[in-house]
Amino acid sequence: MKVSEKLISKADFPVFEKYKDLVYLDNSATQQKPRQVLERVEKYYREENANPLRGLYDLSVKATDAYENSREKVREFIGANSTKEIIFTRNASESLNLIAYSWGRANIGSGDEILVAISEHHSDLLPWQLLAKEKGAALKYLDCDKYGEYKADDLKKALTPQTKIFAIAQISNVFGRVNPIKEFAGICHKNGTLIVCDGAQSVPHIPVDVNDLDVDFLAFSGHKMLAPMGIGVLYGREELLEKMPPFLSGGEMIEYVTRDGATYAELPHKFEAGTVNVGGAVGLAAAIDYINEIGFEAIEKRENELTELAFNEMKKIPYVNIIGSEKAEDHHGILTFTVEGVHPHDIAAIFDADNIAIRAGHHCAQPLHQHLGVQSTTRMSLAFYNDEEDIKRFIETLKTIRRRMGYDG
Amino acid sequence: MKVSEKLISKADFPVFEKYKDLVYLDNSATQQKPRQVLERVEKYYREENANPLRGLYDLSVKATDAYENSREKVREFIGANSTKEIIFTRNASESLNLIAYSWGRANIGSGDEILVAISEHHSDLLPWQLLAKEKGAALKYLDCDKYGEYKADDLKKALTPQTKIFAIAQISNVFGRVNPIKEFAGICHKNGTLIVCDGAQSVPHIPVDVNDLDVDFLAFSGHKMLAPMGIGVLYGREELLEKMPPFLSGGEMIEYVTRDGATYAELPHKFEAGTVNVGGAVGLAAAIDYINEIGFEAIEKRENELTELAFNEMKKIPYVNIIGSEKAEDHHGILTFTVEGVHPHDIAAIFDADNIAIRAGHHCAQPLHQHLGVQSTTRMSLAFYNDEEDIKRFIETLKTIRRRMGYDG
Amino acid sequence: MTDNFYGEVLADHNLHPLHRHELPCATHVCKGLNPTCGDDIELHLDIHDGVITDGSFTGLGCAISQASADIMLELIIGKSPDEARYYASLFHKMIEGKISDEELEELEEAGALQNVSKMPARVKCALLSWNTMEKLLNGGDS
Amino acid sequence: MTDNFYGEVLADHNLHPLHRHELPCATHVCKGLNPTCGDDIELHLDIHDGVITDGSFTGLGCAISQASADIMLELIIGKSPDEARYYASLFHKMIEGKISDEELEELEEAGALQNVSKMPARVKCALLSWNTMEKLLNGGDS
Ligand SMILES: Cc1ncc(COP(=O)(O)O)c(C=O)c1O
Ligand SMILES: Cc1ncc(COP(=O)(O)O)c(C=O)c1O
Repeated sequence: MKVSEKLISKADFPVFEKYKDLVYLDNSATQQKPRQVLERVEKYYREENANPLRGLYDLSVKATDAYENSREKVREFIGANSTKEIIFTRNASESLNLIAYSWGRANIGSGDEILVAISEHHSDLLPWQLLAKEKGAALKYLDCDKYGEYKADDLKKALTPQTKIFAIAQISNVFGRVNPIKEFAGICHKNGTLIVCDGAQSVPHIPVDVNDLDVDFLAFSGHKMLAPMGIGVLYGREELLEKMPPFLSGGEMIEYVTRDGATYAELPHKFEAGTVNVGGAVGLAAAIDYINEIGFEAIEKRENELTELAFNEMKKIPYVNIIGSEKAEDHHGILTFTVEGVHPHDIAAIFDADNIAIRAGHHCAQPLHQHLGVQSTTRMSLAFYNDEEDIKRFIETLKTIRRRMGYDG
Repeated sequence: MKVSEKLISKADFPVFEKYKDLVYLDNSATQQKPRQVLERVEKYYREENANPLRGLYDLSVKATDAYENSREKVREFIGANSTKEIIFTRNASESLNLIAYSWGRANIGSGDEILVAISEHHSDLLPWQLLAKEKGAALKYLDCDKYGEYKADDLKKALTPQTKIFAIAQISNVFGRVNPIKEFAGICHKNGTLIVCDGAQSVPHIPVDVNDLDVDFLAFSGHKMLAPMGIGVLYGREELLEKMPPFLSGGEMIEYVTRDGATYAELPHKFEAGTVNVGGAVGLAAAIDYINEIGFEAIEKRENELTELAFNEMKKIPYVNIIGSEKAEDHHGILTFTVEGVHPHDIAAIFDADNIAIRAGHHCAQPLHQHLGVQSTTRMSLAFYNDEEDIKRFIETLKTIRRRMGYDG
Repeated sequence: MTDNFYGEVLADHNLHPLHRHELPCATHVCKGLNPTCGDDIELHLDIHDGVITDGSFTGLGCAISQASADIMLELIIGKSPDEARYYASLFHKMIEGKISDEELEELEEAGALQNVSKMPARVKCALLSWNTMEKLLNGGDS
Repeated sequence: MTDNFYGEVLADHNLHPLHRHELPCATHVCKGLNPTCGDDIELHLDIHDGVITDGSFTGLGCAISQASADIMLELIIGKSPDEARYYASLFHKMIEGKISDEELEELEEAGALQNVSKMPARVKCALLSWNTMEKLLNGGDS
């Protein structure tokens, strides 16, 4: 096994230099950026910036290389067969919308069924809800138990001959649990059903190989994995993408346009309308380099250790209730919880007063909250650049919450 | 009249420090970035980065402020009435697609007509072509003359009671000519027709006021006006946006989601699905600050002087043919041309050999090229940070083209 | 008790609200929703002959929204709809940081929410009940 | 004349192409398009008894694509389709910068396009006619 070339270092992240006292535990919402990523993006704008793909001069060739090399880096990172399968989008949400608009409007009709896991983020739910409404298809949900677990048997029962597609996150942003995507993909494919994997929370944290998982589509966001905002990825199997109609149209995605019609460019360009975001793609590639240098082995080890530490300490506090699995190892850095008698907003406000950033609300998963019978929750989510001190500070504040809200003891 | 606070300075642009010999004349494709913009974006990631809009902690409030202040800056820049009318997108292409998908699919039916100016960029043409095909509507073109001029009378004749919308750029990226948008908007509105203005080439170069122009929609891209890639703007009149269904769906654009349906957030959030690009928005705001500090008066003066200089010198070369108007002042920094007997690719290659970046091809305006009867052209496009020396170098090389292709003399 | 995060007044109204209960025969009911957090409130008012004779709230919310609702009801019960609207306008002024000292005094205990003007993320929580009341008085819901 | 941007050979084939004309009765015709620039080519080949007996091209393109087409025809007229395919494979190798000196010699004048391997933006121009020929030989178009 490859030994990491680079040690984990908080000092790489300028935000913690600026705010020495900050404990950032909202990593599932967005991650902080290491200077290596910021510097690479800046270098792009200083030395390689031009409109790529069509330019016949040196700077534009540099921009094209920067862009296409980033695509190749993403391809390798998720084990896709070809760069034709890697579409750059704005974020995971746009990736998922692209599938629903392009594949969905061409393949879903009245009487068809779309199956969505109940824990899906709104971004992997609303596009399907809108599609189902528009086409007169049925939107069905696969429910999980209170530990956040989905059972293969339930999936088999939920699939019907009409089920065209199943959408599920590899890691839910509320539970932190890894869903058995590979097994589910097998079940879906046996039924002739496609599987969309929302990798927004998994790709940044565990090694993901689209061929091994055997998913048809995978969506994720750069900003949740050290990269700048405004860049995301859609992976799709080549045969599928090939047959899909274009989604956004405009410059750069055509072969030939006349007054009456157009022929579209080859993959992946067919799905990238308008001037592409080279700066974002380059930033994502630099983020992947950074992750690779540390290595997922070290990243997972650190994230699991910190999760376990936090989980065990939280378990000791009687009025704290952790949502989802009762085992630390099922949480992958995401610990969503409630505190008896205290509203999540107040919890977040008290944490903020102690300079600890966590999130409160429904985490863009309202149907899941309804399913679990809670109105809103508080979530701490960590990244490899967090440390034990962060967790200690988190636990210390957590212990004071009820007292500071006016409860005795 | 306000005196500019800042002088024009090429030294603000790091790319010219890196490549001292570079003459960059592909500004219509994308502009170079001043260090002020790069520094502002970097500062955001160092000091304000978080997922905005829903965070209950200090850093997220900073990110929200950074984002919404940028929106306010854009509002002021184009004279919109309310920040509700400013939707952040990825680029002008996405803005135009948003209109065609959301407004178009709700308002265009079979038998309706969509009118598009023949000089439109593919990004303001293909979305309408696809919409027309899908809905069984008719796509009609408004033709210009060989000087790139559109006549009010032609527009009046082209409009029918079925014409629902008219799409035209304020400045064509081939001609550089300013179209009389205000007059055309009046004619359209009298006919009950909406007008979409593609501002990709105008907003960076001339003052644009949406209320004065009286347009219904305006689209433009940040990267063509000093800002980073990956951020664009759609302006829409509030009453129109209010009635339009959502386009992309997902996190951040909802009020409430259940298993069966959703209510959508207020404007402008209704149209911004998923994690927004704060870094991009902040960069666009910094670009607007930079432009405002120099002032459009100084920018226009410089760009017009350089255009005139280039135009007059080009006119002296017998085998050079300028596309569009025969008056320099109609070109606004865009000079598209052909050289007799030399293919535009070869022209661009020779310019590149002399370290001058210009563009060759159809400039994403193939139907216009068909209309003009040319297969492809060469374009030089300037920005205020260009200087006389750049123009001289351009002209010098232009004079050598035919000789270097093997022609005598 | 000096340790109270939001101060005595708010903690008290949150933990021991006077007006948090059903009001089955209320003449007016209106729902409010804070989409940022999913908090909701149901406001019940009994209005007879131009006077708000009784009122209550139900629903879930954070300490700020709950205390704000309770304090609001304390202030407007016994007043006319126009007076209630006037208090709402003062409350808005306070949250925007534009209130005078005299006006602040008129708001009585609601003044305890003044600090919210420094917590932009919580402004919506504090305003939820007030906005719902205005909606109700302007004929919203039933 | 030493000033020629692309060198003597290419300038010559571009300005004075031998095979740029119609070939009305060609047995095979195939169109190629370079979408990056909108250049197109129409390749005409006369193939009889396993030999390319004549050929020509029409269409618009830059010096590189025009010269490449002209040189290609020069090379393959009189050869069999298989030999033509072999030259195409050599040409690809050259553009990818993987050709040996002996192989380069086989390409004769086409070797003048070797520098294109250093101009990524122009690779498609150089390949247009070769790709179109392969498409034709594999049964593309008519
Ligand atoms: C007139 C015009 N409209 C639209 C566009 C599309 O802009 P973007 O590629 O940034 O989406 C461009 C630039 O390429 C343009 O010149
Ligand atoms: C599981 C999951 N899916 C999708 C998304 C949407 O990502 P984005 O907002 O970057 O589009 C998120 C994050 O917000 C998420 O956690």
